Amino acid sequence: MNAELIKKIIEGALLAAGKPLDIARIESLFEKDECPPRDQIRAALEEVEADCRGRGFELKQTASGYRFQVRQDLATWVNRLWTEKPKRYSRAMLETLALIAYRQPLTRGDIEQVRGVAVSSDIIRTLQERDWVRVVGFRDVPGKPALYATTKNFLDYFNIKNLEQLPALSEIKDFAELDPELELALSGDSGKDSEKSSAPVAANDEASDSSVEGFDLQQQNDGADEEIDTDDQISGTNHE
Amino acid sequence: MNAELIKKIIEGALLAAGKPLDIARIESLFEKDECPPRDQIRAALEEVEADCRGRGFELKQTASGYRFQVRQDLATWVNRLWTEKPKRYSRAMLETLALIAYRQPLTRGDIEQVRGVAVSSDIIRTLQERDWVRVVGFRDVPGKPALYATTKNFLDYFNIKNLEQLPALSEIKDFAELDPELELALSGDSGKDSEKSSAPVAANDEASDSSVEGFDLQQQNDGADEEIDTDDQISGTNHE
Amino acid sequence: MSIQATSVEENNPAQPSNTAGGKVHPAQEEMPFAMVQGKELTVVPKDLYIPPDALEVFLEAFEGPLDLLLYLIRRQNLDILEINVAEITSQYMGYIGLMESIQLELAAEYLVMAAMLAEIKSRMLLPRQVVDEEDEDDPRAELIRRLQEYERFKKAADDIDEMPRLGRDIHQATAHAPERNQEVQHPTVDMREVLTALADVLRRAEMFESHQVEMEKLSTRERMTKVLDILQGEQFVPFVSLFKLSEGKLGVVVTFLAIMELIKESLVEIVQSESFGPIHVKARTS
Repeated sequence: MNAELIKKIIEGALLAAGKPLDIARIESLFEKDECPPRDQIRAALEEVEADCRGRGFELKQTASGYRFQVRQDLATWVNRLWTEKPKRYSRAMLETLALIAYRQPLTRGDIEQVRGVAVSSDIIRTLQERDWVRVVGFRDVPGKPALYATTKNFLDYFNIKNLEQLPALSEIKDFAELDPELELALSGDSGKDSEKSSAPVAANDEASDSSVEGFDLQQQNDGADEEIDTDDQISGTNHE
Repeated sequence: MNAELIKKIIEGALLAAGKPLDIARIESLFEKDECPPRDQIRAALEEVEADCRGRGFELKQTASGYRFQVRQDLATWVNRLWTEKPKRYSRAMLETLALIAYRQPLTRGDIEQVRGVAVSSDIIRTLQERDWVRVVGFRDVPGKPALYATTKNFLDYFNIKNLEQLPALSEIKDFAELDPELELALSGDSGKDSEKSSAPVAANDEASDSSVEGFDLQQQNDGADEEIDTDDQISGTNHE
Repeated sequence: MSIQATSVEENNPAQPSNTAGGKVHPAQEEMPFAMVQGKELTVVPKDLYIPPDALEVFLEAFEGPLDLLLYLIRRQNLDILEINVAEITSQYMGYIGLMESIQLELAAEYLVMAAMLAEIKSRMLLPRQVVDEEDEDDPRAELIRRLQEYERFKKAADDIDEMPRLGRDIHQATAHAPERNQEVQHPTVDMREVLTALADVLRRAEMFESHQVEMEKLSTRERMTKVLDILQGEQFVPFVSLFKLSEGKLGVVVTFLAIMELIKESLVEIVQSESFGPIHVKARTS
């Protein structure tokens, strides 16, 4: 199959799908014997991306795959298509989401501990209904509280490929000089983590690569280092 | 506003809308004082159309306006997006199928009576579309309900020659516990043997003929005359 | 009580009067912290008397005691690390007292925080005993840790809110898909699924015991279907044509039983125009 046709097929499928397609999904468009190698698909995607330069849309890779999207700088005009204003989210919702995003997997109790207030069930439910957050297991402590993590849909929605692309968490200022004891208190992260690692997370086949990686990465995020993310992350998993 | 931006806005809006936009709608994207004249909008649309040449999509004018559409000659590939693996059948569907198989010919009312809930038309239609179930008559009662029975296609799909080869109800009864055995039962007539092996055997040519013909002799088994069981059936297996 | 309330407001010199509200939460700059009787309240009222409504809304503007504390600290342009616990405590207590005085339903968390602050304050006031190295921790440490931690995520929430968002800042691009030729894909079905379903439905219907025998006559039922098939047309069919001698005696018996069953269920009509004449069978309706 010639490269031109492959490119057109990919382009057409991405537009027709109206949602991100990963490489595996793109491969599935071709009959077995005509399916181009991954390299060629990637090359085609790069070309498609290049073709979008200077146009009203772009090819973007998010967590679930590639999608065409209308450029952000056109939002002012494009949003006039809809009379409804995009929703605003409450601070409680955003703070809860932030905690889940940066600290996943964690329980509702963990969230409440940081926020200092009870987390309403409504918020958790809304986040789950939006498919931004899901239960990935249960912590092995009395009551078996559910452990929450973000979904690929969350990443897609916020236009990023993986959790590392979240804005870095601000750093905690050192209080150590005030008191040596405090150092312990401040490295609270690690304290939390050890707690977590003792709690086996119930295996959940849906637990995607990204959430597992994301978990490891959140400490790195504290250090603000951007680890490279790979295509494999996307090609590895099937989206629903 | 420069022509380049106008073009981008139009392009972006058409892609974001995902449906046709007419010129008036396109005009409404702009503030009054920035809105380009119609000629310019038309010119921009022409340019957008020209930009699509050789790509996987095109700009089309339909009755209700302009829209982007994926080129029809890509249908073969693009439409594979939707030929996803079909979902599994619902419990209701399987129960309906099982009842039709075992109690045919019967009406929808009969099925509902056993299942205790209404049988949706979808279920019956799906089974008919699959050519597993068909109408073989109408019961002569008010409403003249259709009588359903299984088809040859049903037998073929499940790789059995006739309904006799369906496991006997007595086996199904303890189905949960007998799972592994059932596998045996399904792999041939052997399932029946457990029942039959307790019966005295007398070879009978006639009997073996008829079972080959597709008519096993089950009701005889229910009665007293067990002598008509065939050699090959018995020699098969003796599992407890 | 009133003295405390005053102290709540007295150290607000760093901020011009109209900013307090606007900057209550850096996250939501444009938001006044309260609306009272349709009026935007951008400043914590300076007078002693805060209308109960306003206070309630004021409280609602905060996401909890940590948020309120952060506000109190930031309002003084203080760094969390430098907080004067005594000062903060008295301000905090001022608000709590005010809220309680109007019987505002106060979330328990606010009271817990009040207790914690009071404890820290009292420990700070105690003369430092140099006894045990390990025992000598700054009582503020835990509070500061929590405040910092909370502030991080408050900031993170703002950052997330700022991120480009699908449907607000960016939009999924879609184009009309090519025409589809409807090609139905059927799921695969394992016979065991069918049987499990049957077992379930029968168990539900409790039919095993009473109907077992009847339901096992599968060959008859299958033959009934076949006979009905032959009778698809509107015409009468000779009775004898329904039998196939090649099936042998048993085949004949099965067919006969099937026809009897069909008659019993009023599915077929059987006629004989004269004694010993040919018998004809027809489907009852169609």
